[in-house]
Amino acid sequence: MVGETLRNLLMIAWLLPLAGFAVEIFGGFWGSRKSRVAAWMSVGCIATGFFCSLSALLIWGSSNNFWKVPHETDHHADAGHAEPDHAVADHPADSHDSHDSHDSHDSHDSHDSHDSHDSHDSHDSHDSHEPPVVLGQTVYSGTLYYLARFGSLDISLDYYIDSLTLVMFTMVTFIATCIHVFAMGYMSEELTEELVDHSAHLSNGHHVHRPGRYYRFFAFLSLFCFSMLGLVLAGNIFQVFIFWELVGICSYLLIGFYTERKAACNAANKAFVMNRVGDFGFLIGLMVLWTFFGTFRFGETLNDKGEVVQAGLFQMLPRDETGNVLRDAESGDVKIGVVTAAVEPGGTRTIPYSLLVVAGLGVFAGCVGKSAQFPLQTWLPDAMEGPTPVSALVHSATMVAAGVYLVGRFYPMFVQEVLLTIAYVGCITLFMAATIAIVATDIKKVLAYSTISQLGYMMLGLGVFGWGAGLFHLITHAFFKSLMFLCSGSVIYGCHHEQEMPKMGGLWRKMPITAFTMLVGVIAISGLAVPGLISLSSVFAFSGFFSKDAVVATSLAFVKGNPSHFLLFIVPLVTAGITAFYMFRLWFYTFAGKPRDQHIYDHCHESPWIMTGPLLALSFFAAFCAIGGEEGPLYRLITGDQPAHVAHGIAAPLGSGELTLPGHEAIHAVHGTAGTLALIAAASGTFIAWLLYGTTLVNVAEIKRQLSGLHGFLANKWHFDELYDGLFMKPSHVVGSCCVWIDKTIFDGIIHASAEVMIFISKWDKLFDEAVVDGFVNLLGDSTFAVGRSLRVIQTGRLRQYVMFIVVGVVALFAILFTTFPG
Amino acid sequence: MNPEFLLTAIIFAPSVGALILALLFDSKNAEAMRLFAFATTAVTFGLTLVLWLGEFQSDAPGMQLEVVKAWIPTWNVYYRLGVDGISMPLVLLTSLVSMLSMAASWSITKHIKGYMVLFLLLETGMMGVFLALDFFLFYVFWEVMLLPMYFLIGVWGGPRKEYAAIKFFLYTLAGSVLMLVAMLMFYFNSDVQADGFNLIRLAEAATAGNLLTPKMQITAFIMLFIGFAIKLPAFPVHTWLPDAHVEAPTPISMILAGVLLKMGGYGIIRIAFPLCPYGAQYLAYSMVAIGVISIIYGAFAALAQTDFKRLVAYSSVSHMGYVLLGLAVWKINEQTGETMNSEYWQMGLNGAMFQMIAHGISSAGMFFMVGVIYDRVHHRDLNKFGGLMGKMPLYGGLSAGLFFAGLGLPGLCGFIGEVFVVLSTWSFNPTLAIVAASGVILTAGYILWAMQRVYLGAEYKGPHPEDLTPMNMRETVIAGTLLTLAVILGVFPAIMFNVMTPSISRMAKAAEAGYRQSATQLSQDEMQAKR
Amino acid sequence: MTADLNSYLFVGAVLFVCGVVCMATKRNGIGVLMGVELVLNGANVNFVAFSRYTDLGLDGQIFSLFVIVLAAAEAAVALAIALNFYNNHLTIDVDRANKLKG
Amino acid sequence: MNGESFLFTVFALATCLGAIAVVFSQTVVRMAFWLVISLGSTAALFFLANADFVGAAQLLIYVGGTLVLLVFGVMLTASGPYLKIATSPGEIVMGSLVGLMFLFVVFASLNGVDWREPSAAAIETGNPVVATGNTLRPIGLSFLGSRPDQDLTGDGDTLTPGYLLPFEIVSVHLLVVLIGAAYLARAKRRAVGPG
Repeated sequence: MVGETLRNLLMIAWLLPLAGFAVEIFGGFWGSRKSRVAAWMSVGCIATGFFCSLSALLIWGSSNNFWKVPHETDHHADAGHAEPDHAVADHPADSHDSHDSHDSHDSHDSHDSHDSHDSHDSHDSHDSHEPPVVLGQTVYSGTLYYLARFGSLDISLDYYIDSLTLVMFTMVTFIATCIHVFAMGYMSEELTEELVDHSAHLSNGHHVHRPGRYYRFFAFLSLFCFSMLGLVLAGNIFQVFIFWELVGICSYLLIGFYTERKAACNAANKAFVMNRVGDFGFLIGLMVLWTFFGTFRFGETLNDKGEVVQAGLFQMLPRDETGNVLRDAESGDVKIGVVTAAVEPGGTRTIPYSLLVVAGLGVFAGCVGKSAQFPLQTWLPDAMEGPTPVSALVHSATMVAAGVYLVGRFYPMFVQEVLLTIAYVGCITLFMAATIAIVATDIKKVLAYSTISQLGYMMLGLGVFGWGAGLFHLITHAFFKSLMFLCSGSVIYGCHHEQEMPKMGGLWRKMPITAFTMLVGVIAISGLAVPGLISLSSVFAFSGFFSKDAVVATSLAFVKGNPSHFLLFIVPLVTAGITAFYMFRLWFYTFAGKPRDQHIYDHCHESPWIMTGPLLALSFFAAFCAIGGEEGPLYRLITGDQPAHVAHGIAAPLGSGELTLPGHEAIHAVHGTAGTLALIAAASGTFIAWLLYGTTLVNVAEIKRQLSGLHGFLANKWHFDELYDGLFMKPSHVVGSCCVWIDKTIFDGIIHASAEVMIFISKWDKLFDEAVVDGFVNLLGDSTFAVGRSLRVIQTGRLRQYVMFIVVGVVALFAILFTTFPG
Repeated sequence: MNPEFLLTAIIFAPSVGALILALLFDSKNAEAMRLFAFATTAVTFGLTLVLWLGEFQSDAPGMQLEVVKAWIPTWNVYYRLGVDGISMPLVLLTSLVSMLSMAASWSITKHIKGYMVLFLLLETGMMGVFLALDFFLFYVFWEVMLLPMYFLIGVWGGPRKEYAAIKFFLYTLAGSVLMLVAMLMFYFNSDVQADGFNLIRLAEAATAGNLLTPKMQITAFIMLFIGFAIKLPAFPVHTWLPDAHVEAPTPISMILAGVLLKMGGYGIIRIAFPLCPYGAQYLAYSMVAIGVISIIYGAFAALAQTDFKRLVAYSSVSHMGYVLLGLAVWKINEQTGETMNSEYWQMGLNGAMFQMIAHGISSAGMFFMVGVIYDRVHHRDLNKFGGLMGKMPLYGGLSAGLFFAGLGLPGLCGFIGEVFVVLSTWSFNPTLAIVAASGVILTAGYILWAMQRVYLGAEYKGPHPEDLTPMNMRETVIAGTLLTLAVILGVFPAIMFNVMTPSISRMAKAAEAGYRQSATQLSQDEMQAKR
Repeated sequence: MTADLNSYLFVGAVLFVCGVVCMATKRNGIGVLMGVELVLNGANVNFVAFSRYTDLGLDGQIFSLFVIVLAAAEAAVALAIALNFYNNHLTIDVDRANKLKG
Repeated sequence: MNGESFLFTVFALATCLGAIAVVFSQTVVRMAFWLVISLGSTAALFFLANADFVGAAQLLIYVGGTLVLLVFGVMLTASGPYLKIATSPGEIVMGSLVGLMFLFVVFASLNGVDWREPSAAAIETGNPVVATGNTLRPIGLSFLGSRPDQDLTGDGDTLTPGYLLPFEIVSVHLLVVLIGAAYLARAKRRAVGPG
């Protein structure tokens, strides 16, 4: 029942934007260019979706007694620090927290909701004995319809609803609503029959004149929302892949929205192709999974009677009580926990451990592409060519976060090696992107690199076994980063499409709301906090502090367990400082100080309410959504259905040299230290930024000149573009030319050569015909002619001679007759 | 309608139309001829719809609506027709693509009567190939289809039409000669001469292991395979395709890509696999390798093109590689002779079949889109386009949809076939699977790059910018139909899979049994030879 | 010399051979014609002789009648030709008629 | 030697010698003369062989018609009264030799054949030539399509066709020949060209 209700609500939220897209794209094409109908429709769809998602979340919570007062302390309580600040958390506007409780328990209240016993772990058997005590796995899954069935194999569209799905749905729809509203203002210049695009030039130097495309923008946004929500709702990894590609193509369409601008087109192509590179890995992962598991579903497959006919992927990977994947002692293969007896009696399948790693890495490769992680990070800064609301929605809050979401969703299938890879990839990314952000001058580019960096934090968090931490940061980041993008959009709008920070300055006087909300975002991302009097957990801080703190704490706990990987803690800590530095640099550069370009400053103005409204709404959430930190409602909502082996961590088998992954207890043990360190780093970063850009004490240009080598290296984005260009683009074109050459020269050459041979042979044939066959005939004719010629002498034309000949002939004939037949 | 008559009617309705067109129409009245020819194709399409919705039973695996009439009894040649889940989708595709490309033939202005007559004859040939169950009849239709195509390219083609037409003709003829030899091999090796051309009986005999010896099966399969691979076209016998496509007029390119290429795949799955299961298994690895090479090679070659139509033609090579790949992922346990992961092979087969349908729709659409722009500006140089999205937004949008279908975007038809095939490949051979999967990157690369050069950008850089008029109603309807179908098949592929799966799994089971029989036979022979 | 079949045939043979020799030696066109007449007469003698001395009966005579008639016709036409020839060549010498020389 | 043999010998010699004389005569007129002798003697031989109608026809047509024609021809073409177009002696010798060889060959053939004598029955009943020598009526009847000589010997049921049709054909043929001869022989005026 609850499952059906949730499914229906989420499906409404999911499908409405699709319907909206269809109506908007066709209606808009044949409708007026000056009509705002498309925008209102789009906003209506997504806002309805938001309310559906929100009510789904509330229903889920109440059906799982999530909002009730805890009757028993859960295992978080023995972390040894104080209770969260309930007073602050109890904010009416917060979407998640009308009640605050600690409890959720397994629900069996409908035939399609079921407790997916996460494999055969012992701590889960404990779970099934005493449901209310431990956080449960409250998952509602089922099938929408089948794409195809081949014997026992089937591929379908499913849904998989757990707390993560619901939180993501709510977050995406809410942010999308805000951005849609913002975009109504931001894109209003498209409401014209003839628009002059100052960034696109014709070959004669004139600007491009074109009709406005207001409707198209909103149609694409709706399509994107549909794809993104489908990705979140997906109940199998194949379906994720489907929507993965769809969000990719929406991103392509939105980045390339200004089709007239070459940079935009290049960026769109680059984004899609680089995503495809990731998807190539994703596809390999899918192949491995499909070949060895025979199903893509996350959850179990039920038949009409509610019996389990096939286990889902998450149930198939057996883990022992320590959370390690069970392996065959001899071969090292992993025995796949099958499938109920009804389908495959006694069926045992195994998968080599290495292929399990390949599958994990493959899926992660997809995430790398989508979330712009190293080494596929270069497309995201270029993607800033799209309109700013797109950057806010697609390239900061939702789509790029989908990679992180998928890592979180697919967590049960990842083994240690994969997690370590994820951690290191995240670590490299977050540092690299942050360094580039220091030198970027385009306001959106700074935010883009900051996004990459923050996504790296999330990946790192997930990689070091901070499942909750990574996803927590995902949600908080979505709020404050979309806020900052919208603020930058507001600045760009106000400054008439000027994006270079060196030309701004002192804008806070002209656009106070934007400046203020931007400051909220900057503080949030920098992780600044006012330390509490009693302990660290009672600090007053914006959302970013809590989530980043969680990530850093997890990595510290991880490093404690595995000292050889110390970089995984040092680098994010340092980068926390860098983050604070470049974000405040951005704010100081843009809003503080004196105007550097008087012309821009003079024409600058505050944006209309339709744009500042969303800014205010988002800034509120950016500030307060994570209230309470890891005891707060948001974190607990996210981790409501966390994978079972996460809570306790994984202890490496003795002497195996494998990783030890920290459980919640280990993390809580280092929470205070990590938080303090992170705060110090952030504060120092802020201070340096203020020193350099907020005051005139230090000459920035001088520093830049002294470090010109480093600056150039960073400004050129570590030369990745050049590297890929030389490493992949050019060779592939060369290979392509080679293929054409082979076709033209070798294959066609063979064909042509054989044709030549044929012609040659036929020439000889002709010669033979002429010499031998014709020769014979001619000879016959010639000899006849010659004989006739010689006989010509006899033809004297004299009558009397003829008579003589006749007579002589007769005589001769008779003579012959008589001599031959005498008698 | 009498079901027996229905199949015959589907095959010969276009011929009758051609006859009427040839005899009764004034060759000056172009519009009337176009309308009549279009009506003929539409009626044929209607008949196939009747066949599908009215008479065809999706869940029955075997042949349906069989028609048997003596044709040349002395040689045991019969007029034998029938339809099953393998041919049904292709028959639908044929009539649909024929109808749409006939609608696209309004741009033909030269010798309209001859064109229409040849076109309709071509449709008869194609339908006959898909519906014939007698090998001889199949062969006859195969050849019947060849000649109109030759003339359609050779007369109504572009500047190098003679070269392209003769190349097409020779390639295909070479293939059909090999097919003829194989056909005679089967005929003279069949137990009952009366069934010497009966594909059903021959397949049953092959399943029972008493048609050809394993070695002969390999020979016969190679000959059949070359014949069909040329049509498919697979690397390295694909070079006729770009030339033929580039020179052919737009509707003929649509037919060529939409239907003719499918005959190669259809021949493999209908004739080569059931009749020589041992040979098919024996060469499975080679076929998969050829398929993979075709995918990658076609994609790379497409990347380097500057001619829009040639690019699309090479994309066909790449896409049809998936068909070959999917058909051939048949893995055998060498010890027991049992098929490993039979269901994955069936998935591959289904994927390949679906890819054929999908490619029929998407590539026909792509060629049509190229044709639309070619009709306006009369060039195809990719470097001289640009900005069409702004100048012709509807055209740009529909094109984008169809090209995305070719790119394999989920939700559009191309995705399902490609991904199903690739997914089924790992169980056959991981390395080849990875190489095949890398095709997705290249495909995205060349299609997006082409789109960027043609549709995006600030301005149109080529000649005749004043001719860039919006699409007319007819063109919009054609493109819209194709795009709609692409979406429907992409979202609900089960429509096609429901039709195909029973027949395909039956075919796969029969082939597996046939392989077992032949393998047993072979091992027994070896035992005897040792003694 | 008795009047039996062989005697008649001898006479016919002599006539025939004389006719042939006449045709072969005479340069005068009329002379050639005369040779022809002799040849025909030789044949006639044979016909009549066979009619008389064998079972042939009347048929031989009737044939000889036809021969006579045709000979007359031939003579008429040949004479006409001879006259034409004379008109054209102003001589009757058949050796001048060598246009057919190969 | 009975009378018939005597007469035969005389006329045969006349015939042969006449023919030889034709060969060796040098002038056309003389040739014509000897030809008359020869042909006339032939006619006599015909009478001797009981072919009285043929003999008559020979006299009438040949001697009376054809030879007159030939003489006309001689007169029309002769530029002088005794025109000689001499044949070279070599040719005459050559012709004589060949003619003798030919004669020998023919004689040899004649002697080599055993000619069948008429059967007794034919002599008794049927053959009018042998029986009576009166051939006028039978020839006339046979030209009219009836063969009394043959039909009388048979059973009367099957009638042997006569020579009506050939007779008609020959008649027409003669007519055509006469017209043709007249056409050919008519005096032609040479067309005088305009210049």
